Formats: sequence, C-alpha cells, structure tokens
Amino acid sequence: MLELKKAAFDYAGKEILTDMSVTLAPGTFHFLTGPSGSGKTTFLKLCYQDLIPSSGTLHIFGKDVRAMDRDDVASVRQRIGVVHQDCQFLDHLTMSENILLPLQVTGHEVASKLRDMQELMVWTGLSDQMELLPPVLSGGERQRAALARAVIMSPELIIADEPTGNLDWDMAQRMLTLLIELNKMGKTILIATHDMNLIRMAKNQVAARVLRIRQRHLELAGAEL
Amino acid sequence: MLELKKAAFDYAGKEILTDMSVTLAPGTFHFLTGPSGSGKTTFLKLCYQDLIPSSGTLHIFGKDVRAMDRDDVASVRQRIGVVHQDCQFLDHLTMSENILLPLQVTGHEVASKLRDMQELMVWTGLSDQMELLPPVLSGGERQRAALARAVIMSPELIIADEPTGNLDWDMAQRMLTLLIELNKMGKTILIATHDMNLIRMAKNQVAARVLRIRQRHLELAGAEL
Amino acid sequence: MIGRFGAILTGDRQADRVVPPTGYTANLTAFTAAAMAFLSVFALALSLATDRLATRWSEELAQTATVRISAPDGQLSRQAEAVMRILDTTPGIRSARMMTNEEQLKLLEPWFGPDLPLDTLPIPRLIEVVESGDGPDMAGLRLRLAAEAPGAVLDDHSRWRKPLISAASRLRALGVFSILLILGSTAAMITLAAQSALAANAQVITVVRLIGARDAYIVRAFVRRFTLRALFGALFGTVLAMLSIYFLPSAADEGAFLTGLGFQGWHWVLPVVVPVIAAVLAFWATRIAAFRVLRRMA
Amino acid sequence: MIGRFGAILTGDRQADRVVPPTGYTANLTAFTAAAMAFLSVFALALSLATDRLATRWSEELAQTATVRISAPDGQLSRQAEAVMRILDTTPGIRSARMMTNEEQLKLLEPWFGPDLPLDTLPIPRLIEVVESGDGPDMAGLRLRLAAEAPGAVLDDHSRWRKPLISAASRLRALGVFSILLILGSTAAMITLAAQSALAANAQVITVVRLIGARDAYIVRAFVRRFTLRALFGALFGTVLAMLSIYFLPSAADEGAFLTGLGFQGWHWVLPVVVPVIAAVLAFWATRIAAFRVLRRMA
Ligand SMILES: Nc1ncnc2c1ncn2[C@@H]1O[C@H](COP(=O)(O)OP(=O)(O)OP(=O)(O)O)[C@@H](O)[C@H]1O
Ligand SMILES: Nc1ncnc2c1ncn2[C@@H]1O[C@H](COP(=O)(O)OP(=O)(O)OP(=O)(O)O)[C@@H](O)[C@H]1O
Ligand SMILES: [Mg+2]
Ligand SMILES: [Mg+2]
Repeated sequence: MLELKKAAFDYAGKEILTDMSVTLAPGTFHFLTGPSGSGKTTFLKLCYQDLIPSSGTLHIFGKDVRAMDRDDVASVRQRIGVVHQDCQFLDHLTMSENILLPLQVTGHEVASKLRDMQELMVWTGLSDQMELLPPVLSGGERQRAALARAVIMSPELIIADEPTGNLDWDMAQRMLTLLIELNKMGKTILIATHDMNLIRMAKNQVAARVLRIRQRHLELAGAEL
Repeated sequence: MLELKKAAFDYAGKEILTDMSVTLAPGTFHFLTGPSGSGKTTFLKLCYQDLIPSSGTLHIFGKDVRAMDRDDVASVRQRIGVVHQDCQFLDHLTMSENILLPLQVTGHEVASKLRDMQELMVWTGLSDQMELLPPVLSGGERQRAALARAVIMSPELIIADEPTGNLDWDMAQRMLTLLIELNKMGKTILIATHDMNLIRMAKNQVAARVLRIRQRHLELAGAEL
Repeated sequence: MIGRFGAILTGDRQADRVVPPTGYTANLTAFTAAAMAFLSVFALALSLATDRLATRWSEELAQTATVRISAPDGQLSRQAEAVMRILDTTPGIRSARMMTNEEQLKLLEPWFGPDLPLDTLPIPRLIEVVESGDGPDMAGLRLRLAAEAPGAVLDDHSRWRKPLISAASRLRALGVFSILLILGSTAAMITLAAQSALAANAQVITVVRLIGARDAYIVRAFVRRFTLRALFGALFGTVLAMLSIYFLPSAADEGAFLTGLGFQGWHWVLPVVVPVIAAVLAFWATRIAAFRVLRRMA
Repeated sequence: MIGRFGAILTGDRQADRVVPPTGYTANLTAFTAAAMAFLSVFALALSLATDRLATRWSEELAQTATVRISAPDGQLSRQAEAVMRILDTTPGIRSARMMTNEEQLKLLEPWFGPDLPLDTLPIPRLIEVVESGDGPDMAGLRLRLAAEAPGAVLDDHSRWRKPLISAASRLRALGVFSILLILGSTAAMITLAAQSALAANAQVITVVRLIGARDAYIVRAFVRRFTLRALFGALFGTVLAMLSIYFLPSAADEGAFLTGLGFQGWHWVLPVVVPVIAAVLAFWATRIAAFRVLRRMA
C-alpha cells in the first residue's frame, strides 16, 4: 500500500527526515508520534503527495510518486482520506456540503452517500451543525467534521494528523472507535498524535504499531508504551 | 478586572451560555473546561470583546462593554494577550515580525522589547523558526508562537484557548510554567483546556480555580479534579 | 486634507508592511490607472483639437453668405438699396456691405483674368452678408427678397460647412463626455479593486484587530497603497500618452496645427492634472471603501 | 473550442459552487467589461462616422482641380492642346477634360445670370482635372505649364479641404487605435482580476486539491465565472452605449447622416460583436491565468 525505502526529506537544505524505510501493509493500523516540530506532519504530507521525498523512493498503491503528474496525484488522493492538522474547509459552503465535497470534486454521485453522511454526523455529534458554515464551528467540531470528510469516500487509506488535539477525552474515544471500526472493515489507518493515552487505548483493541520520529529518524516504538 | 453578572449569550437565538456570574480578580489563575462545543471559546470571545453578551452585564477593567465603541475595544485589547484556538498569524510576515506585531500596531517602541522576544523564543523553543513564515511552522510551533505573541506586550490579562492542544507533554509543561511565572508577576490568567493532566499539574503549583461549562451554565468545579 | 494626503506619500512604511503585498490587485490598480490615464489624455487631446477646428470653422463661416443682384442697369441700384434695407432689418445678420468694383474684379479675376472690362458687362452687384449667431431664417429672407427685389439671389453656398462645425462640436462634447466616463470608471474600478483587496485580506484585518489595531491604522495602510499605485500608474499612462501624441506622425502642411492631435502651448500642462486626479480619486475611493468594509466586518 | 465555450454557458453549476462568490472581484470584472464595452462602442461609432466623412470628402476632392487658360483668341486652342498634353503625361492625374461651353456657362451663371453672351466675351477655357492618389506634384506642374502655355493657370482652390480629410482619417485611425487599446486593457484587466481572484482563493484551491480535484476542474469553475461576468457586463455596456447613441440629440439637417454619431444600416450589427469579443477575451485570459497560477501553486 505504502512503501518507503531510504527516503529523506529536507526543506531547502534543512533536513527534517532521513533514511526512512517502512512499509504500511493494507489493513494495518499505525500511530506516528514524536515531539512537536519533529516532522510528523511532514511525514504525512509525503504519504499523501503534498511533498515529494528529496531522496530515496516512496511507492503508493504500487506507484512511484516521482513518476506521477498532477492528475495522477489527484487520482491517488481520491483513494486517501486525510484529516489535516488545521482542518481546512471551504468557508462559503455549509458543513454538509463540505463533507460531501470529496464526492463532488471527483464527479461521484452524491445521493448514494447521503445516508452514510447522516450516520457519520450522528456518530461525530454534528447533527445540529450540518447547515452551519465552518467558521462558526468550535475547534473540536471542526476536527470531527474533518474526520467525517476524510472517511465519506470510504478510502483505502486514512491519514489523520492530531485528530483529537482539540477534543475532550470522551469525544476522542468516540473518534478512535470510528477509526478502529473502519480498520476492521479493511481500511489502512495512519494517525499522528502526541496523546499517549489514545495510543494505549487503541492498543487494547487492535494490533496497532507505533512509529516514532526521533532525531530525524523513523523507528518502530517497542513495548515501552 | 473582569466581572460578569447574569450574562448570557446566544447566536441568532441559539442559546450557548446562560446566567453566568463570575469575577476574575487581578492576579488570579483560572482554567475553563467543558466538553467540545460547550462554549469555551465563546466565553473567551466575550472576555476579549469579540462578542457582546446578549443579556446581563460584562465589565472589563471597570468598563461596561456595552458602552464601548470600536476604538475603546482596540484600547482594551491592547491590555489583553490572547492565544486563539486557531493561532492566526499574518502569513506574509516572519514569525519574529508577527510576534512583535502587537507593539507595531499600537505604535509602541519595538527595540525595547527585542531582548524579551529573544528570551521568549528560547523558552518556547522557536529560536530556529524566527525568520520562517507562519505557514511552514508545525502545529505545535504555531501554538507556542501564539503564546509568545500574547505575552510580548506584558498585558494585564492573558487569555489562552487550548494552548497545548497540539503540544506533546514536555512542551505543554514548559508552556504552563511560562504562564505560571507570569501569574506570579501579577498577571491574570484564563486558560481554556480539555486536558485534565494540565489542570492537575497547575494546581500543584498555583492556586488555580477551575470554571466548568455544563449545560450552558458556568460553574466552579470543586475538588473532584 | 493636504496634510493627510502628504502623509500618504511620505508616511509610515511600517504600517504598510501589515497589509500583505497585494500583488495582482495592486498591479490591477496600477494598470487600470495607467490605461485610464492614457485614454483620458487622448480624449483630452481630441477635445482640444476638435475645439480648435470648431472655432476656426465657425470664424470662417461667419462671413460667407452673399446676395447677388442682377437687373437691368436702371433698376440695379434701386433693388440694391431695397436689399440693403431688408438685410438691415433681418434678425440674425450682423452686417451687410455692398462690394466695391475692385473687390468684385478680384473675385472674378480667376475666371477672366485681370483685364476684364467690368463697365461694359452686365455683371451683378454683390452684397457681403455677415451672419450672427445661428444666422437669419434663410427661407423667410428669400421670400422677402423675391418680393421687393426680384433680381436678388441669396447665395448661401457656404452653408455646407455647418455640418462640419456641428460635427466638430459633437466631437468636442464627446471628448469631454469620454473624459467624464473614464474618470467615473476609474473611480469605480479603484473602489472595487480596493474592496476586493480588503475582502481578500479579511483574515489580516481580523488578526490585527484582535491584537488591538484601530480602524484608522488599518485604513491608512490600504489607502496609502492604493493611492500610490494609482498615482504611479496614472503618471506612467500619462507620460506614455504624451510621448505617443508628441511623436505621432503629423501632416506637415499648414493644416496640421488645426487637425493635428498634439497639444498647443500651455495645453501641454493639462494632461499633468490627470495623475493628480487619479491619486485623489484613489485616495477617497479607497478610504470610503475601507471604512465601509471595516464597519461591516465588525 | 465552440463546444468548450458552450459548456461554459450551460455547464456544471455545482462545480461553480466550489469557488466562493468572489463578490467584489466579480463586480469589478463585470463593471470593467461594461465600461470598456461602452467605450468600445463609442469609439466604433466615432470611427464609422469619421470614415463616412472622410470617404465623402475624398470623393468631392477628387475632381476639384481646374486649369484655366486665358489667351488671345488665336493662341487659345494651341495652348489648350499643350496643357492637355502636359496633363496627360503628368503622374498623379487620372484624367483631364476640356469643359464644353454649356458647362462653362453653368459655372458662370451664378455670377451673371443665364443670358451671358459667352461668344462676345474674352472668357478663358477651363480644363477639369481628376487627380488620382495623392495628386500630382503641383509645383512641378505649374512650372511646366508656365513654360509651355503661359496663359494657363492651375487652380488648386479646393486643396484647403485636404487637411479636413487628413483630420478625418486621423480620427478614424484614432478610433481604431482606441478600440485596440480598449480591448488590450480589457484583456489585461480581466487577466489581473482573475489572477487576483485566484490568489485570494489560494486556500480554496489548496483544499479542493487535497481532496483530489484535478486542475481542469478548478480552472473550469473560475473560467465559467469570469466569462459569464465579462459577457453580461459587456452586454450591458454595449446596450447602454447603443441606446445612448440612438437617443443622442442629432442635428436634423441633411448633414446629420454624415456627421451624426449614429450607426447606419447594417453597421448596427457591429457593436453586437463587442460582448462576444469580451467573453472570448475573458475566457482565454482567465484560462491562461488560472493554469499558470495553479502550476505555480503546485
Ligand atoms: N517550508 C519549510 N521551510 C523550513 N522549515 C520548515 C518548512 N516547513 C516545515 N518546516 C519545519 O519542519 C519542522 C517539522 O514540521 P512538522 O509540521 O512536520 O512537525 P510536526 O511533527 O507535525 O509538529 P507538531 O506536532 O507541532 O505539529 C518544523 O520545525 C518546521 O518549522
Ligand atoms: N455564529 C454561530 N452560529 C451558530 N452557532 C454557533 C456560532 N458560533 C458558534 N456556534 C456554536 O456554538 C457552540 C459553542 O462553540 P465554541 O467554539 O464556544 O465551543 P468550545 O467549547 O470552544 O468547543 P471546542 O472545545 O471544540 O473548541 C458550538 O456548538 C458551535 O457550533
Ligand atoms: Mg504537525
Ligand atoms: Mg474552542
């Protein structure tokens, strides 16, 4: 599904990540952790082709990212659901329009997914917010909506960047449960988080692996968690 | 310093907060907690006059917010430092320019504060990021920078909305330490957070009171934390 | 006002930094100002040129009607007197004058050479009529002449120039109209550009407001930027237009003075007013737009 | 191309929703298109009117030079032949024709009445010269005539009209030039407006890209919007200009046909082209700008 070999990344010479080799097999559940500014978001951006490794190789769905043009990237992104750390929406569309947007821009039938959306809204506790515009939502509501938007297309790979940073513990658990359910349906999950409680809780329910960024290197965290 | 009497707030008829009476005395340390979407940010916005109570009264620095015009609001805000939940910066200015911006727009001498800024940057771990533009910073770095901007003017009241949502535990502790230091220097502090660990840690160091929003009411949380 | 305007030019560069480089919108404003200034200067030149033409043609037209009296020798002077009487009492005629023999000879010379025996020929008498204003009611005059002096023919042969003069005045009016239209469009476009820049920077405005900036501070930054853009854009357009006009190939004959598009004498000063007007327009358009947008954002 | 353009009008309203209502920028575009269309139509009307004037004046001028030969009876016909010979071999002269007695009588009638005893008078012979192109070298022609036919006088009396014609052609050229200038400015302004709308919506573009939208999808939304704005803006401006021209107070005399600013006959169709041009300009300007901005954002 996702395979890095000796991949590295630097921003204009400032090296952030180096010598990363990791494979995300289909249907696996991964956490990514590391201190603030260590490069978690950068790593996720590599995974959804917002950035390209400066050396090494990255294959996604079997394709080499270096060989993809902009339309290929668009196609790949249609198979990935992403919760961005800053949860950007189109501020002129209502939340329900925003959540259905991935269907919209890829020319999919919207009607068939309305039912799914209703269920998602109930689960994320946003039923009352469906007709509001994004800027009036609370920070946590935006984060939940972003998760809803990421999963509406039932993508093969779901990437979430700090999806619970603005959520209280109850709500964070609900979101984790949703992701675990999706994982059980065969989706591959990759979550960046600094919340150890969340990781611990997940480990009780699924076979989650934890990747950690330490001094620009990506390593597999052992049992110490 | 800040005094609400029977204050309520509703967004176009949708009541969010009701019957709030609370006084923040100068030099006190308050936390504000409550589930996602309960109205924490709304309450803080009332405190810095981004919103006006729909009923009841709110006095800030002894002035009634209903009697203030836009220039009065600007003057009051110069005495309040705010860390917004979404940490907005001017994306075309470097981080150091952004952090000095409150001095800039209020016509203060910038040079006298350069030393303070250096120290703040070291404490928040942003020394390497000073000449970067805001969009390239990591989520946690932005949050730390927002805190630095909020305190650069040494305002009398510091309001922070989820200032540690994107920070790992080590960094969150550092930020809390900074706020506690400021409190010891006489500043009034009001922090909205959903992180119980943070509140517990603070209670060990200062006489912090915890306000909780429950079912639209503001109540003082007791010893159960 | 002058002071405030002056501050725009010298003013607070630091405040300026708060508004992000508006890039395209700024270019758009400068370009609009330049194009509009260019068009204004051409319209101005056109107005002035047609003004010259119209004035000259009007002057020439003023003395071109003649009355010709052909009659048997005996009646000639009687009819001439009658005609003079009629002309003197007709409204729209400034003066009427019997031509001397010498003048008539001069007129006929091209046809017959200088040695024409005028005395032996039955040539008519000519009366030169100078009109005033719109001239007399020609049809009525003809009727009266026919009644009292059957041998008199009113020759209004230069009347064909009238349409030219009316065309020239029309063009002149059109030039002035275009200038007004261009000024109006410029003001509207700068207003819209400023509003669109303000709207695009809603985020910036929110941020600086939250950290305690006053409206006047924010407005100043935008006004300064747009006024300068408009001023320099218009200056560029004006200079370009003046150069184009100066180097426009002009017919070398003596008519060029009239028909050429160039400015004459002190008229060269007029186009210089264009950038000033553009800057003042931009100043007020942006200021008003900015305060309105800010009030609505609050 | 036609298909793609047609899709713009009918197309995907849903995709359109993805781009936020650009408000001021959209108004700016529509207003610019309207103002520019208005100016274009006036410039067009001006060009056509001056074209009519120039054509008419040129025609009149074409046959206005004459050669007059005054000489003792005996030499007259010999000199006339010499003159004809010279004229026939002079470049810039299309034809030269000796006037008949009847024609000469007609010309003199205004001066002497119809009963002039032509035979008894020493009147000169007249030769009508039709020029071609810029006409002959008048000074050279005068010299040759003086040498071979001392009694011949070249009367170039209509030459004063030349500056008028040159003025008219200048105005016509100026009209065409203005139209080109206006079109250029319009394209530039729409490009800049589109770029500024794209820049202002960088966030929107980032978001829809991250959820898998292709460039073509994004471009379509912007292009559709700007093309429609330009089309309807220009349509409005054109209609307004045509109404203004139609209801412009026009001189009632017969010269109005020539000097009036109105369109004549099928020329009324020409302004209709203006909105079409505006829409095509907007389509391409936006499309190119959008693809360029998107490429740079990647
Ligand atoms: N364009 C850039 N130029 C230079 N440095 C950059 C650029 N973009 C990001 N960085 C730096 O790269 C580092 C890694 O950023 P990243 O967003 O990946 O961190 P993170 O692990 O997600 O942190 P957080 O937990 O705070 O979100 C940060 O220090 C950031 O300042
Ligand atoms: N303009 C508005 N119109 C209607 N509802 C609004 C508006 N603004 C906010 N709300 C609603 O008010 C509620 C309170 O929002 P607020 O941002 O104060 O919550 P919060 O406690 O800060 O939550 P979080 O912890 O998720 O940030 C939310 O449910 C939000 O959807
Ligand atoms: Mg991050
Ligand atoms: Mg909040």
